[in-house]
Amino acid sequence: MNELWFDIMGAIVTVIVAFVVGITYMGLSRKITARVQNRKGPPFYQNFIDALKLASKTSAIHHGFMQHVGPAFMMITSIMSVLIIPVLRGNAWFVNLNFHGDLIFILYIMVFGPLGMALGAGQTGNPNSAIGVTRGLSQMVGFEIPWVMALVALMMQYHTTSIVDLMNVQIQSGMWLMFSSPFAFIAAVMAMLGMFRYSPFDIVGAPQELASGPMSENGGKYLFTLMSSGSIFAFAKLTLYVDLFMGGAGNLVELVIKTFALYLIPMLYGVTSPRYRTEQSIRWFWGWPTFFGFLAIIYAVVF
Amino acid sequence: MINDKNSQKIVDFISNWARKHSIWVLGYGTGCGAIEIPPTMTSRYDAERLGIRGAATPRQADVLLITGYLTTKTLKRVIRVYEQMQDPKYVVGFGSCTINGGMYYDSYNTINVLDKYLPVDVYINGCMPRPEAVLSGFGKLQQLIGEGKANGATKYKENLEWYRANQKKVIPNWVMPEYNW
Amino acid sequence: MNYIILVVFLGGALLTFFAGKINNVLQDILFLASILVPASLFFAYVHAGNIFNLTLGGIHLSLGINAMSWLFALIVLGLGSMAAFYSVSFMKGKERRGYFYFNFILTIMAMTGILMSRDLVSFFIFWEIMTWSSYLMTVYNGKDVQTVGIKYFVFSAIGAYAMLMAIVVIHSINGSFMIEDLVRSFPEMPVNMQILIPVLLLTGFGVKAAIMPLHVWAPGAYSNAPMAYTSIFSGALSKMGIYGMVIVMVSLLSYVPEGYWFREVIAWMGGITAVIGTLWAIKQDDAKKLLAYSSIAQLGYIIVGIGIGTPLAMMAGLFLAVVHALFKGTLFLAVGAIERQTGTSNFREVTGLIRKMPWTFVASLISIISLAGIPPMGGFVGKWMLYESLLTSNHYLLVIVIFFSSTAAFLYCYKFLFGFFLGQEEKEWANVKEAPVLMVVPMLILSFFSFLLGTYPGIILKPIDAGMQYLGYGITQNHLWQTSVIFNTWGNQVVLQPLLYSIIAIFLFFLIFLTIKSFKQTRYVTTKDISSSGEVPKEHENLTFSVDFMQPFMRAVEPVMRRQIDKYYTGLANGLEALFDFMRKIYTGNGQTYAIYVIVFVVILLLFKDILF
Amino acid sequence: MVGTPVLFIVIPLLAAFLIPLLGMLWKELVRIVPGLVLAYMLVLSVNLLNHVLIYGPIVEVIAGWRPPLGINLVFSAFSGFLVTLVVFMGLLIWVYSYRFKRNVDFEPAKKYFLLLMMLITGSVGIILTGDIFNMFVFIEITGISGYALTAFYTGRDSAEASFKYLMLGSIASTFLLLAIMIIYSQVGTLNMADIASKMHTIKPVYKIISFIFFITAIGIEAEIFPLNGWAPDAYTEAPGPVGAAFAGIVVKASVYAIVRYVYTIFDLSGAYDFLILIGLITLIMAETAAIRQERLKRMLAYSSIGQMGLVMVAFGMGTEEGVFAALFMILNHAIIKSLLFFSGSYLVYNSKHKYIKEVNGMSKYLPITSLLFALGAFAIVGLPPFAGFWSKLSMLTAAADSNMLFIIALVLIVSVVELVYYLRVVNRIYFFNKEEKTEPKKPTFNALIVMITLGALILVIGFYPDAITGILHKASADLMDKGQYIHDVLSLNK
Repeated sequence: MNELWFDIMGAIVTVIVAFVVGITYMGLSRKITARVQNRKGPPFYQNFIDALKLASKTSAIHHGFMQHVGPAFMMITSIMSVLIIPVLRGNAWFVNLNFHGDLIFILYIMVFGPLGMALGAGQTGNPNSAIGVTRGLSQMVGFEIPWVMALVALMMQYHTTSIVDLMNVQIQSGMWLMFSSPFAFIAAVMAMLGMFRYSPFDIVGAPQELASGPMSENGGKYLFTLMSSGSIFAFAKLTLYVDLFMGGAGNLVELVIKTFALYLIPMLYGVTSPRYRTEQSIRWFWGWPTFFGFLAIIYAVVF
Repeated sequence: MINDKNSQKIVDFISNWARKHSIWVLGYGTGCGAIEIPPTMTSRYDAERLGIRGAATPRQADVLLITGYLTTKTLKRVIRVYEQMQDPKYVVGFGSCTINGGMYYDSYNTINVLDKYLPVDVYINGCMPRPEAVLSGFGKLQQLIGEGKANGATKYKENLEWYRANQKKVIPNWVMPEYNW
Repeated sequence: MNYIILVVFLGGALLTFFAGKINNVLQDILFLASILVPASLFFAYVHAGNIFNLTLGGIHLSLGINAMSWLFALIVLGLGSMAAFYSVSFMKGKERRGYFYFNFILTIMAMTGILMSRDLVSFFIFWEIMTWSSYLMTVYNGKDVQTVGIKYFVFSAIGAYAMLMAIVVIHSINGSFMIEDLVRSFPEMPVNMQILIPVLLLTGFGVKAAIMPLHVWAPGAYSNAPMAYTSIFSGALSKMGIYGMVIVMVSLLSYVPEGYWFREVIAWMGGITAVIGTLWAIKQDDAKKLLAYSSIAQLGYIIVGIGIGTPLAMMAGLFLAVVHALFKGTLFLAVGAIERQTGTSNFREVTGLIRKMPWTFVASLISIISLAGIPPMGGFVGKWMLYESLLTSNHYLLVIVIFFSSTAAFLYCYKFLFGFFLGQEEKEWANVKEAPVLMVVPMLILSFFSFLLGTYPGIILKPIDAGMQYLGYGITQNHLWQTSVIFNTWGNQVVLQPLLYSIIAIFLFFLIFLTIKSFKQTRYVTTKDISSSGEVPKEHENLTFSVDFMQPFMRAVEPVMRRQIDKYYTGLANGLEALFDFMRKIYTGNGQTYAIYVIVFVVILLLFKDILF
Repeated sequence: MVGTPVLFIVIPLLAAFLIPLLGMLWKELVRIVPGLVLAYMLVLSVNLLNHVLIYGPIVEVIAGWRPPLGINLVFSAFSGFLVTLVVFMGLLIWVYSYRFKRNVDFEPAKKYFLLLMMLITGSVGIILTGDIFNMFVFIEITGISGYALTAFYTGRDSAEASFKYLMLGSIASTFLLLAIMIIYSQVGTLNMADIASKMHTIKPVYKIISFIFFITAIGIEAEIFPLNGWAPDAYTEAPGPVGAAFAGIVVKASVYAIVRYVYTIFDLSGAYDFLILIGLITLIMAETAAIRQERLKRMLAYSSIGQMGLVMVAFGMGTEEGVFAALFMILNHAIIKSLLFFSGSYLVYNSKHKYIKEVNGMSKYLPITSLLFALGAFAIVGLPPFAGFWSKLSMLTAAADSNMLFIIALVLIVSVVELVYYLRVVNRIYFFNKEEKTEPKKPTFNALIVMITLGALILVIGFYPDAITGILHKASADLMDKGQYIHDVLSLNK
């Protein structure tokens, strides 16, 4: 029984860390964007305040059960991925479900929440939500291709689908996978641009076009849950990249540095780009990123 | 524990602090005043540093910013938007037109006094108000929120019949969902 | 016992048909009895040992069951019984009930017969009975019979005749129709026969399994048949093609060197089928067509698994076959329920049924999640095993193809749920009621099983393992599965039970959080009360986004969609008809011409007499 | 022994001549007598067949002239089976057409039954005779009654069709006579067995030329492409039962003649391959022509021709299996195609042009007829568990055993074409709405009985093929055994 409590406590700690780090990154991204635009920008903890404000909203409306549970679905994805993805190497508090699922499981659990959330968005009856969802799903088909190609290349090369094993490979060989499988890393990073939905791939939310798309009918506690889930999810994805390509992290500081370095890529790319149309975005992902994905697979086969 | 008065106070304090520093504005750009919003938000005045940012839909917004005159036609939409916003919510009247009709005071189809139809928390004077004035208005609003005095929404709920009567006076064909709290 | 089951089916079919002349309730009862009685007899008394032999027309026929066919019989009879319950309610007050019931029972009988057949002739007989009974169901509505119906039958006939050719060729080599003899003698056959026979057989099975160039019949046939039937059409009947393919791929081809190329080609065809099916499914506006194309795609995955043929891949293919029967069966039943309650199955017309038909929604939701392969549903386990088997057997590109297809599948999954259940609630559908209990319960039972298999795949992996042992995979594949854990051959694992518990725990936690947080101020508003620029949508205004739903994606893949294999077939058919029309003109109707033909005939014979005789 | 084969010729011929006379006594006798005669013949043939299957063939000598000088009739397992089939079909046709033209006056009925009896006499004669000139006579009898029956409705179109038939029939007679002349000039005998035993003495050139003439002549009757120009017209214009008679009786007899020539009389090795070639061409041409027909009976006619082509292919394999399959197909074709003609002619009974589109929606008015037509359509394309499947299976098995993979493929591809046009009609019957104003005609009681009998036969053979495979095996063994035939016939000399 003690073990179970320990597991639960560990999970809670992991989630809290993920939430804090993730939401800070989002605030930092606002700050950095502002600096790029020659503004002072909000404080880096601005997103905390926003989340707190949303949580302290006293009223909320929903259009039906699916919208009500949509954020809960979203949370499943975020928390499950952060629990399965190894956050820190060899730290008992952060083991959680690391050995219960593998990369394929991660790929699919990552879709669970967005799909549930999309159902919630669909139930609102707001056309903007549905349009946003279709854009999001279409774009997902776009960026998953290079992303999976990169993963397949890694899995083929090291004969494992377990993230822990891939991490250990890097420790043993002393070389990060981003150097030993460079093409996979390039493809994966390009796919990451879509995954984080910054410009030019922010076609889902697209506040000026779609009134924030799927979230347009969510306010108050629903938006709060979605926002927290988004930050946890962002952290989970970054950690996954760090685990796969940068040899994981031994302590939190290392993790934060590595993840933030990765996080800068989509953010800075986004700050300087206008928005794509959906099909342009899809085709972009099926262009160079997929080419690099092919290279990665060929590389994996040859070496 | 929640019902405990002291803890309630603490919760209120924190909430109000958060509300104060995170103001999501739904700009209802009905009139010429909307032209002053972009300079307010962009690098010259940068309202975001105060936690003020635009919201995409009324569901997510905290503040309804009415920029300029309201015709009887747009009033209906504004009411609709206001009622769709989630509590707590505030209205900022922007420019002279919302105070007394401004230069359109004698037009047959504009609203002279916005407060008769929606509970305005803060007025920003001017025709147009410059971004400095806008920021100062928001500063006032933040102050009110922090003190817990920006209670326009409560007022609206309490005096709903009066507001409704006024609204229905100017809006001839009233087909709108009921506002039930 | 083997033949008694078939006789009971057949007798039941005839009785049911004629009982309609007496009393409708009696007919319903007889219908249910003639599905359920043989089904329960089957599971109670039929074991791998008992064999029934018969000599008919000088041909030795033999009926019996083995571990592999037992697995498929589970699909057929299980799904068949559920669909039968559903049908009773579904057919209430419809025309041609006797016709429907008769063909329904006959199809189930034929499928059971196929699974029992130990020789090729009875296999073929039951195969053809299955074909024409399903054809009769395809034209049940009387819609597009000359196009869709004929197309289905022509493709089925091409497949069946290819199979028949293989059968007679096998007989000419072996002197026996027994499948065992074929399996035994296949490795010793000459090489051209080792290629010809599998090609012909796979053509036959490929038609039913809707493999890529032979799939064009499926959308029309699936969508034209009554939905209560389509659920077994797509769920069970197409699995007969899979069953045949399993036998060919494993029992025949794994023992000869050419098998490698067959496996690769079949796997790739499966992959392409999956992609094409998915892309076309996304484009459809009619739920039936969407599910039909989706079936093609899903069968593509199964074919990939069978084509690869490693233990894990085979297990994945068979598991997917079972799960596909569960979820696609449910989805077709759900569409049937919706069509019955609203009168249409078009996404553009029906919206916002979630509050009207909640249980149908729940069943559809679970099945769609399973279809999309998202944990914790059964579909995930199948997909996981498929990916792992592709990875561990070095199919680098195929795994990408499959992944593309399965990611794009989310698009139509969402479209299905959104189109029917979500979106604005319309006044037009305000009076729609939930489907009758007899229709809802089978759907819920089936979707419960897709859920159960997501966490305890061992339930069905056990018979699959037994079937694979029978097919010659040797020892049990215990290193690949446990009741609730699945492994790949590299030793990586997914432990499903704690994952499910975590998912449930997180879900419940946030559900409670969302519910109790500011509970009193949370309220439900109608879908008319949306933030659309301050506008209040009128009653008749439907703001639901349903036209050109996936247009951006369609634009992105437009170059692929421009080529339709169906068009080539239509062109071929038209060309042939024109040719035939030309040839028909040889009979001019003029006596003199005919006389000249006679003279020419004689002259030609006289000229070429040395060559001819 | 209950009777002798000669009765098969004598009785119907006598009945045919007596019909007008009996009609003077009592008009109803015209209708009754043929039935009685046919029933008797059926009993007789079944008995004889039973006897033959056990004790070996019966060779009947006519007028005391022993072979090879005189005419003899051979009732072996092979010919006996065909005779039984022909008589059975004749009986069914009689039952079907018992009330034929009842409402009109008695003259047409008299003619009809007279000609029908002649037709049956001729066909039975072709099958039984052991003499090639005698066969020529019977072919002429069959032909002449056939021409007359084609022109039965005395309309413009029937006259034209009949004329075509007559013209080609005359050419056939000419060639047949020429062939007989050649043979006679070479071996100096007309007896088949005798010719067969002396065939090796003939110079190949004469042999081949006479064979070509034979094939041409009988091919016209047996509807071989391109000699079958008359057939579609005749089938279309003749009354419904006559179409069935052509398909079920005349063609069978003619195919018998060809087979007898190829298997027994001539010893040309190329003849078998020639049968396959000509059969395939006929099959393909007929089936492809059938798919584009607009009239129901014409479509059935082409289909019938195609089936005969298939039978020819099976015979051409020259193996016992092939013969077995061919006989099985002959049997199935007789049953099924008659059913199709019978039910089909009711489906378009009152329409003027008998267009296929006029069967639209008939299932609501004529449920049983439609069902039987559908059954027939399913059976003839060879769908199990109906009769046609077993014959198709045995044919393909035989072909595979002879290593004719290309032929199997071709036959199966053509089967798909066949499937298409039959299904199109069935779909029209069941799933289209009736457009034309024509009043559907309810089938008479007799017609229903016949159709249901045929339908039941289809099912019986389909579910229990062993009912007839025994006979078929013996019949095919009989045909293959050429030496035995010669011996049986010629041994009467000693």
